[in-house]
Amino acid sequence: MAVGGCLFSRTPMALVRELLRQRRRGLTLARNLTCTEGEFLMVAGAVERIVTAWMSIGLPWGVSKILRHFVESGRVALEEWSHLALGLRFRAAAMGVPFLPTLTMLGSDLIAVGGTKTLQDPYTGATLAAVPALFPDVALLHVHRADRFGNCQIDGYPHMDADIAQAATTVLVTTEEIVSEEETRRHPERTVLPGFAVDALVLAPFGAFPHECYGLYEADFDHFAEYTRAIDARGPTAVADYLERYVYAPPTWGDYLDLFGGERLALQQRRARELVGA
Amino acid sequence: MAVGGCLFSRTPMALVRELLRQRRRGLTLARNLTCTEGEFLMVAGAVERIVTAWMSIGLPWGVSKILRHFVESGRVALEEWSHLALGLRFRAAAMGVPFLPTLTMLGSDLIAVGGTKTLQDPYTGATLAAVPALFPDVALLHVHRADRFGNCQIDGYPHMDADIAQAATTVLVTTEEIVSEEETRRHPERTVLPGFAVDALVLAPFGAFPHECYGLYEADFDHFAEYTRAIDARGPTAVADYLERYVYAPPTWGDYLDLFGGERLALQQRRARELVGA
Amino acid sequence: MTAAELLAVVAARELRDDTTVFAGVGVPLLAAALARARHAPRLTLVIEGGIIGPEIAPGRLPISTNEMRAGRRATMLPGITDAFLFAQRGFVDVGFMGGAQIDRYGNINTSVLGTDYWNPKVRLPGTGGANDIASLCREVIIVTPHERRRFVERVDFVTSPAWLRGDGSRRAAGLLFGGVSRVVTTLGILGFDPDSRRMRIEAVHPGVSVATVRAHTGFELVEAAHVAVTAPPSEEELEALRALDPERRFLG
Amino acid sequence: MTAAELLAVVAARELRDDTTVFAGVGVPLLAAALARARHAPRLTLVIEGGIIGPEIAPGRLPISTNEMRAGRRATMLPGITDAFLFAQRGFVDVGFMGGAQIDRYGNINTSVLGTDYWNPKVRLPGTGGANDIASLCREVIIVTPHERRRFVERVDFVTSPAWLRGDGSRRAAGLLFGGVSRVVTTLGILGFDPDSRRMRIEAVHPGVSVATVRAHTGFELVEAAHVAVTAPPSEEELEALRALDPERRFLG
Repeated sequence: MAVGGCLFSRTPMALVRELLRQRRRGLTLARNLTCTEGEFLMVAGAVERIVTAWMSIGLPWGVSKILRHFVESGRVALEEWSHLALGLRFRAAAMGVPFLPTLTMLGSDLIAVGGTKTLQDPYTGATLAAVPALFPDVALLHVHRADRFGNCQIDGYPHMDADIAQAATTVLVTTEEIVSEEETRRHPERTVLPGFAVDALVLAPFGAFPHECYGLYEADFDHFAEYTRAIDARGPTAVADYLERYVYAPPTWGDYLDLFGGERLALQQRRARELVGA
Repeated sequence: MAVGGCLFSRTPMALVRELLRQRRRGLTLARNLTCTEGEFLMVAGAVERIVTAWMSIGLPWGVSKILRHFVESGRVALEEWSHLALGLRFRAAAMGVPFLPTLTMLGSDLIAVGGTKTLQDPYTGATLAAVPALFPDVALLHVHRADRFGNCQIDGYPHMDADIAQAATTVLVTTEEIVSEEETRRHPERTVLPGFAVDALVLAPFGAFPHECYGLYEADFDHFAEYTRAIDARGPTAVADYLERYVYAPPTWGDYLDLFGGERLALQQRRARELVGA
Repeated sequence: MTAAELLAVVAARELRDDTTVFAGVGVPLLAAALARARHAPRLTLVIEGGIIGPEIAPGRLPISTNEMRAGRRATMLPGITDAFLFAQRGFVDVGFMGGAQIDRYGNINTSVLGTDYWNPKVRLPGTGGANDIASLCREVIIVTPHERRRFVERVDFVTSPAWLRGDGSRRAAGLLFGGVSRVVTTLGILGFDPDSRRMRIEAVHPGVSVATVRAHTGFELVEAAHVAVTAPPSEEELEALRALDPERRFLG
Repeated sequence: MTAAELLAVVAARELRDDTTVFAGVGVPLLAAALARARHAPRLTLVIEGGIIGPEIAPGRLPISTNEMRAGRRATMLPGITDAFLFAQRGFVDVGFMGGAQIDRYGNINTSVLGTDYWNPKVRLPGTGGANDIASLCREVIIVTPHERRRFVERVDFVTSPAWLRGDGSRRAAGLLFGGVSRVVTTLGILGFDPDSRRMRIEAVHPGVSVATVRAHTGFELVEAAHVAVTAPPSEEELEALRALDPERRFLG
């Protein structure tokens, strides 16, 4: 399972929440920079393996205690790739080829972690890393707008979502807004996922919250601070309590958002507008 | 030398004109779909080799008589690659790798024309074509707008210009408009060439004419018809006369545009606006 | 009714709704636009100029795959290389294209006539995206006038591979899927024998005999157990088609 | 003046105008923003979130490479993979980053403490883009607090390769260019002996002795023929720096 966005940006939180509510087990999570959603999946017992380049909420909160707890005890395997290498694994799959050549990871110990093979350029003989294509069974993505045919548009930085969508077998998308096909055709240059690559689409305003969505709402850093303070005090139990409160208890996404409250959401919207100068 | 745009779309005509005026010789032209500019370069004696997927002005005008004349007589070598393969050659170079794997061209006679090697996927053993990176010495490109740092924006279909710019050693760009850095920062998602990939920038309104520039002016099909009628009547001499009239005689780009006249330019602008619904 | 009209109408019927078609300009694109206008409104066009989902305007048929007419009202503009990579990834159901020379295994030549590539008797325009469409789409349908000089025993040069030598050589060359399934011509519809991959007469247009098809083909055709007769273009089909090309740029 | 302030000011001076720098968040990004505000106004920042040319707003320092604060007023947003590919193509002059553990050849570990990757004593956050920056930029400058536990004889795990074993092994591994040129620390500036590629003391900050640097380093340092003393941060430098981080999120 691949999760779109990156770290606390455009994380498909509504989809991750639903996945947790369905009490899935035995999953492998592939995400380049893994944030709170990775901790949720670990504590809920949903993931056995995380394929990533980095995992933490962000520098100010230091090394993830949840990561340390689960990986150092051997309960979750952390398969580490460089950021680019993992990006190229999605891109190889998106392009429909079994590998892509790259210079990155050469000479480092990372190359052995995922079993990356090297090869010789058939023209010059130069050594290259051949990163293997990663075809996720399912991709979870969150976008700014989409039409009823599944054509999706993203504002701001695109992260790797287009590659992930093309790479995955089944693609589930939540969107901040559903627009008419006319609107898609008015700005075709903004479309990053074509409808034929999308399997299911759900309207989910604030669908990444408390993570950010470019131009729409900033990540709720205060919420992260509160969350990490609880972990500092009580360890994984704090995350289990958090899941009870935010994931299992509220029956709908609307009920979930109510836990944050309209004022908080409006504040994060205002901050986002300020930052993008809109 | 790689020429951006594709066929009669966003061809850097002002730059091609200047190249012809400088009476360059012995060039290799790399362009995916080659149009009138390829005929100009052949008749002027500027190119020895054309690396392309297709050459003609367009279906209604049939096979290029100029192409046939120069290639069948052995005066110009036409190295043919599939459209995607040539695109991947630019992309490989843009990515900084010596080749990219692909399925395209496998099994066809095209694979031998350019000496493409095959290789085995190191994971599955599957056979792939390894298309070699193409690093042009010079790229000529035409864009919609750019700022003084060389950040370039293109509207509509991007063709392969971004890959070509990243692939080439020296990048020369003409632009319809020079905008402020503020304007670039207002729509960073439209930037396709970063300033650090661009070596020189020149303002050239209608810089692709009589070829098209998306949203700004449509290609002048009547002009093409007149041009091909002359070739039908007089062969390569007609192109030589054309070059005299449109390339060597008018000293400036403005003088060149005057040969078409403001009314014609305005008409093509109107047609473009109609087509993109602006 | 011109030959091109017949060809476009019959070819359009081959396309199914809710699929994706990589269409070349000319009659293939015209036929795809007709299918969209009639029975396949959710057919997604992919055009090699890096254009996805355009709506071709009546009277504004593109003459190239890289122009505003081809990009009109597109839903996405990913660029040329990425448009082809969608096909390589398996997202494109049908490749829909013409061809200068075609052989009994469906291989197409649009590069050179004559046996020496570097000293050709006739230099043709080249593959463009034809090789890629033929290599990468899940299925390929060729749309072409039926002329003896086009249907040759062996093409001078394999620009676009279909079944190669018919002996599993397509798969052996590394092409994982695809291949030409149909050849829609001005005389009928041809398929390929599933074992030998040799071209097979499957249907003839009204008033055309199997013998006529054979007479216009430069190699021996297999014949299906039952050769169907295509339904003639209806008034509605022709009307919709003519509305797309009122200047008769491609309809002759 | 805090240690982080000293580090940021000295690091900022290493950046030249009209160049491109791939900066990690924290002190490296702060130092790059300072350089831009002072002597290098045309310095182009590249941030691994797929962000090119942003202007970091005072008081709005990003804490991640993938957020609006990092993308503010960018000139281009090519996506993560493509941002790194600019480096692989050779467009990025300087990689500017921190590191948990560093060895005498400049190799960095941000993955695991302990000798068994799959059973680590301490699991660190991981490479993020550090390996890519170290592998692909034309030059790499490390910015780090100078602590004995960080400067180790041999890193437990080479997350980000510098000179590997100092014997040409970087080039032999296939890395065509780059390597760590400087390590800017809270005590001084270290380079690498051009032959042995061993870390070398090149400058100390005012009031710091070579002996102190050695005492805070877990391996033997080479010493440059002439060890310079860095100029102390000026009032102007500190003022500009403090204006960037008024909440002292990274300045301590």
